[in-house]
Amino acid sequence: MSITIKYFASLREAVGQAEQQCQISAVGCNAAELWAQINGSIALPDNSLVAINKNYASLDARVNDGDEVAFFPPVTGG
Amino acid sequence: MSITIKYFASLREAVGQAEQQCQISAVGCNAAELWAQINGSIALPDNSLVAINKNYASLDARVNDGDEVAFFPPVTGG
Amino acid sequence: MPVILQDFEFSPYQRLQEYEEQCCKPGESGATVNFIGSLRDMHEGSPVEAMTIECYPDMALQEIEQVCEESAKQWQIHHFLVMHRYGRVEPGDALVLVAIWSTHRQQAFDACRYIIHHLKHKAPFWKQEHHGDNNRWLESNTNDEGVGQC
Amino acid sequence: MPVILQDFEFSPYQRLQEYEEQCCKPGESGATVNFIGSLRDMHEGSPVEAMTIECYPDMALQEIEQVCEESAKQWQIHHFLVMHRYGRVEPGDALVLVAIWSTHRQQAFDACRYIIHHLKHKAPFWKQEHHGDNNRWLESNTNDEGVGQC
Repeated sequence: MSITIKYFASLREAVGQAEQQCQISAVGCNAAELWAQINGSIALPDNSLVAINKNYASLDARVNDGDEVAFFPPVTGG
Repeated sequence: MSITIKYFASLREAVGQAEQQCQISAVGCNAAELWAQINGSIALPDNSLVAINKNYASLDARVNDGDEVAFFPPVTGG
Repeated sequence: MPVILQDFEFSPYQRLQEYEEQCCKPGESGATVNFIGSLRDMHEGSPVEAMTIECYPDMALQEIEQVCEESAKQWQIHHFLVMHRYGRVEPGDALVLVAIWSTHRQQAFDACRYIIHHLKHKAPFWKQEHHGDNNRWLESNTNDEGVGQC
Repeated sequence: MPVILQDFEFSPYQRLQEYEEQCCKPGESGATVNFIGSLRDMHEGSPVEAMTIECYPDMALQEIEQVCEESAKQWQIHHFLVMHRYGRVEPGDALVLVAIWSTHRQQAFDACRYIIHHLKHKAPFWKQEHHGDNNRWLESNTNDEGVGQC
């Protein structure tokens, strides 16, 4: 399946890119597994947040074909 | 002693003037007695407020020579 | 700490901008909270054509300054600006402006609420509504917004 | 209910005045409360030269709109205006504006506090401070103002 992954702030810097398209074969893959498959060598910090299709999701939320999955550190706006 | 009396809002209308100078002879006169001496025929409404020299005071606060005494209804600013 | 009473119209946003440009050091305050109270065209279900605000000017100034000083003891405030109209006002006119510049937002919100609450209960102003030939003194604003909640 | 994200400077007072002139009916709202958050030139005792605010624009817009909708269920609000900067900002620049027009002041204060509090905790923005060659991502703003107090 085809997934768009976005990275922001310190996670964008850690990964070295802001966005990538990827094809993954796993059926029933969740967000944590997606990170591990794509960025296996980089540990996802404990306080990281995930959004799937622009809504907050948990790390064990299932990722589906066509989803936009974003990984980012705690937000500091306002 | 010489006293300046000020009236505001509905009390100004009830009394028919905004300010008056008066000479009273009473020693140890308080604000309620001052009103009664000057405006004996007009009852001072229960919720009326008094300021002596621009500071809130109670009706039994003593009035001294040279004081500015103001009578007014509850405030409705802001 | 300016407190300004005036009997002519003012534009709150223009005054805020002017005050900030003239008196505030850029980068000093992280949080600004403003309250603007305006005359509504309805009150308790009746239309309001205009209003006259009477005031005891010297005492009003003194009471508002005292409320501001009390707030400055409780919260870290860099700047205040308080303005209050008196005289005849029309619906839509700004009646009162309370602006606070502070480092943090909780402080700015708390101080702004405190000042407008205590100003309403202490400062000697009286409002008379006009509607046609009918002139009505407002009797109290204590029930208006919940006493004790500032 | 406009929510505006922009990567260039804005004058909060000018925007408020324009919004009010164009969108608000004079005499409708008795109470306006505005919060303006600006970049300070110091943070935790260290000078700040500039900051870059990164954002996830579509999600930020959606999260802020949702916070505004939640506030509109709790309080009677006539109008909102929320603006948030992103990109490079300098000390003194306005970063965020939350403006509420309501009938009563408690409602306006409560809604304004609610929106800025939840915006800070939910909207996907990230701040990086610049000082000389040093760039530092802020790690959290949850301890900044007391969580749970909105």
